[in-house]
Amino acid sequence: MKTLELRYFARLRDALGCQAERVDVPADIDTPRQLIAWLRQRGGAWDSELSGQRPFRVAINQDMSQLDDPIPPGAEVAIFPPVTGG
Amino acid sequence: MKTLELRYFARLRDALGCQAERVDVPADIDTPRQLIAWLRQRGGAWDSELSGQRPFRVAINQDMSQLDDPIPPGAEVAIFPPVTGG
Amino acid sequence: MDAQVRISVQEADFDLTAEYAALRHGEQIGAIVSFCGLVRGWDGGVAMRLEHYPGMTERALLQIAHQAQARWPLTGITIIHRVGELHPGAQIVLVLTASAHRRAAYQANEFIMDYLKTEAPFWKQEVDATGGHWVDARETDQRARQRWEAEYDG
Amino acid sequence: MDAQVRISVQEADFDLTAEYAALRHGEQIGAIVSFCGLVRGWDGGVAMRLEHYPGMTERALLQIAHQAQARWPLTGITIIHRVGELHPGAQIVLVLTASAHRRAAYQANEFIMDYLKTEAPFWKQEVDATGGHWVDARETDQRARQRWEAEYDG
Repeated sequence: MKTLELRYFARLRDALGCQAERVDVPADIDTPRQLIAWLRQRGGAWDSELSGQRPFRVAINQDMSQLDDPIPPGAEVAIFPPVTGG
Repeated sequence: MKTLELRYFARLRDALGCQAERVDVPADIDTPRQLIAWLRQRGGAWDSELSGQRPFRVAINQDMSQLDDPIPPGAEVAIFPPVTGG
Repeated sequence: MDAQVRISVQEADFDLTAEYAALRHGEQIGAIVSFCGLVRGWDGGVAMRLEHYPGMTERALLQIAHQAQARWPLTGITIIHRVGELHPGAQIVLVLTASAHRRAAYQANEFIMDYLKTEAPFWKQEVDATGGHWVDARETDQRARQRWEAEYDG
Repeated sequence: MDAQVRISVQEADFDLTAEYAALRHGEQIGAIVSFCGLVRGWDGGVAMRLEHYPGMTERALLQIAHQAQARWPLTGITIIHRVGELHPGAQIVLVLTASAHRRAAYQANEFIMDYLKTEAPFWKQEVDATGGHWVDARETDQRARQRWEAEYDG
């Protein structure tokens, strides 16, 4: 098992009904792609929102990341919609 | 004959030693190119400064103009170095 | 070249004059470009709410500033972005770039705004009488950023 | 679109804040870009003297503003250029462009500066201990203007 700090923002946080959580994930979850698949197993909004039909972005330890980047143990992983500032 | 109001600026004014003059030119002088040729006949700095070796620009009635644009009777024709503002 | 870099994410309004004055010093600066983004009104619109990712936001803006600095000879960069509730007409973002040369100041400024729009974790919600509505990201902002990847700075 | 246009050629210094405030009104403006040009210092330099062609200068600046207006959707354009003797560090030129869209504001601003540098009848003289020296026009300014002739605005 490894522990991750997950954070959700904006439309995605509203849809998931979750702002932040600490999760223990199986030790073989090494990338955002694997983490997303694991979260989708929760079903409901988790499955539909993270299916990829609506775009989302992932940040690992507060850096924008790609779906196959490595997630270090204890990392803060944020999932959110494409940004719209400025 | 037609009368023109000539104006000179910046380095060219200094080199020609003339800021403004009213001249009567032959009636067949219709363009800046012809006017320049006529002015060069004065010799000295007039000939050398307007030979084209150093670039200059011409404005007719305060509009940037080309060497073969028509000069209306009574026009204000200005001759000056390329601009360097900003 | 070492640029003076200032980043701020804040609820408070900002003052263009003060930020401009802070970058204008010495005799080697030839150009200061500023960009002020304002909240536009829309039919039935009441306010814009800006959420962000505290910690990551400052980090992302600093990275964008450093990328600009690596790409153009700049003497100063200021990026200020407001969060919270903002009404139509309000100032929302300020970017200042100072350089010896005007093209560097212009290009760096536009580069920073294009990257900010696609890389900095801010999200807008339009508020009207029926509540808040999340704004979708725009394809044109993606394209605006992507042209910097292809473009050799001229 | 009808833009509010203000042109001034003056010896007096200008105030970015006041000019920015004058363009910032209504709820349809999303972006205001400002360019401030400053006099750079140089070895032995004492001052910069700016000569212009009264009458034609205002006319040329107005034409440049109208060209920008025809090319981009702008709500306001301000162009202020100083003349006379200016010391290193002094403000020399200010261009403000306001628009609903940031790209229009950026592009129009850079366009105006590129045209001003090649089309507006100003001439600079560098003054040092030995007297005044006319500054030659720069090839890079010509090229900066020419790219607008080829470029389809993106």
